[in-house]
Amino acid sequence: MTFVLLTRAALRPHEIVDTVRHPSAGAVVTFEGVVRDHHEGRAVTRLEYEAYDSMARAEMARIADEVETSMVGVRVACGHRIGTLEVGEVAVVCAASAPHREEAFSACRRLIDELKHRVPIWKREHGPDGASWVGWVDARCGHR
Amino acid sequence: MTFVLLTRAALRPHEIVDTVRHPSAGAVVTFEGVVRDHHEGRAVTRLEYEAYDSMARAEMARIADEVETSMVGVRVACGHRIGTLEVGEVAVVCAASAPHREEAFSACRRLIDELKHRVPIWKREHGPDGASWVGWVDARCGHR
Amino acid sequence: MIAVRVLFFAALRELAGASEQRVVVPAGTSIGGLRVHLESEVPTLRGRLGTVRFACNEQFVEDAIRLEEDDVVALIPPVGGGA
Amino acid sequence: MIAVRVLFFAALRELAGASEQRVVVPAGTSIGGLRVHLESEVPTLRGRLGTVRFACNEQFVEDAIRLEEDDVVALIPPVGGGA
Repeated sequence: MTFVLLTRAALRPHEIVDTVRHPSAGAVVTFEGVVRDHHEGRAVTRLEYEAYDSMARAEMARIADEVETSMVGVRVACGHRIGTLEVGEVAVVCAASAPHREEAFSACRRLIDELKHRVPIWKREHGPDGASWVGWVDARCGHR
Repeated sequence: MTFVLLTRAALRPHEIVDTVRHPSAGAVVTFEGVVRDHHEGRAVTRLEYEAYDSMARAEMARIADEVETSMVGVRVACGHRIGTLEVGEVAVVCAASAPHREEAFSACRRLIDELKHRVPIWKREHGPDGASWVGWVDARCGHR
Repeated sequence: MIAVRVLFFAALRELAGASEQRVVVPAGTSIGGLRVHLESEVPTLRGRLGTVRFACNEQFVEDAIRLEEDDVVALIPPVGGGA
Repeated sequence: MIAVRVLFFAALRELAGASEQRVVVPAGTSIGGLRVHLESEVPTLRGRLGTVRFACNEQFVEDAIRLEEDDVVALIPPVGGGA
């Protein structure tokens, strides 16, 4: 059973990473997605995350199971924070362990790529010009 | 100036990772190399690391500078422990931050690949059958 | 006729002015049929569901899947997890 | 003649029975020349330097580089950093 976390509290990366450690794991790779001060050329002051909680947890667990099932000896875990996050705060943590680094890097990369594509979490970006949902083309703006 | 550490004390991964964080870094990737309980089919009970200290530090710094110079917006740091390590203990930590995950993964991967190839650190593997220097073909054993 | 719960999130929640709505459609209606129904019956969603994926009972589903009574259907606008 | 410090690590340190040795070679001797010298003059190193890289003053160097007085030359057997 993989460790999956969706929370409004600050993520503690090491708690997520520790769940993938075991005596045969020689490589542990961690990805942290952190709120940064810009996005596509615009300044960002904070991000507001909203989730379809129950499905987000289910989808994170399905992704984790898929990665573990397809890669022998790999263990993964992930956590995502929701609510309002300031620049520098950690929004997502993905961790993968494996006997060797090749698989650990590859598993961690798959985890975050799938998570960003499939997990029902949305973010509203706040900047000097107001707020907008990332990825959503507002009809008032036309296609950008 | 990149953060580089060679120490006999237990590595604290978060201290190394924290040195690469900054407001424009949306992605932080960390690699930890951990002593595992086996190597090429043999049981391992502990590893003993020896370094050419001054050159190891210099080479780690050169590698870090090369990665940062060749990848815009990337910051890296690394630490290596020497001395005797038990199974489960962290031997090396490489961290990389970048605006986006692609570069952070790639920088972290380059860092550990170059480190394993170039930094003058050696390990002696201890197992049920005795001890041997990893990578060194002992004349008494012939080529294996 | 069958009734399903439809959930709206993020930009769609704001457009629809609600986070959920009970929708009654003919038995045998597919997810694709519901998509057409919502675009025609909910004025604020008109022309807005092109990039929206549908989930049924917490799993992404294809347009061909048929709805059943009390299904929970979520409209999933482009997701933005991570940083 | 010039004198250089030669450092031995790991398996080579054990083979040589010392962690360092002062070696005197003709002026103009290259790293490659030192390699030949060590293999012929230090019986325990005979035939053992094939996989060994040389560093001079804490940087890896090619065999063609010429030594200077007081250079610190390290024999670097296959490295094994990481786990």
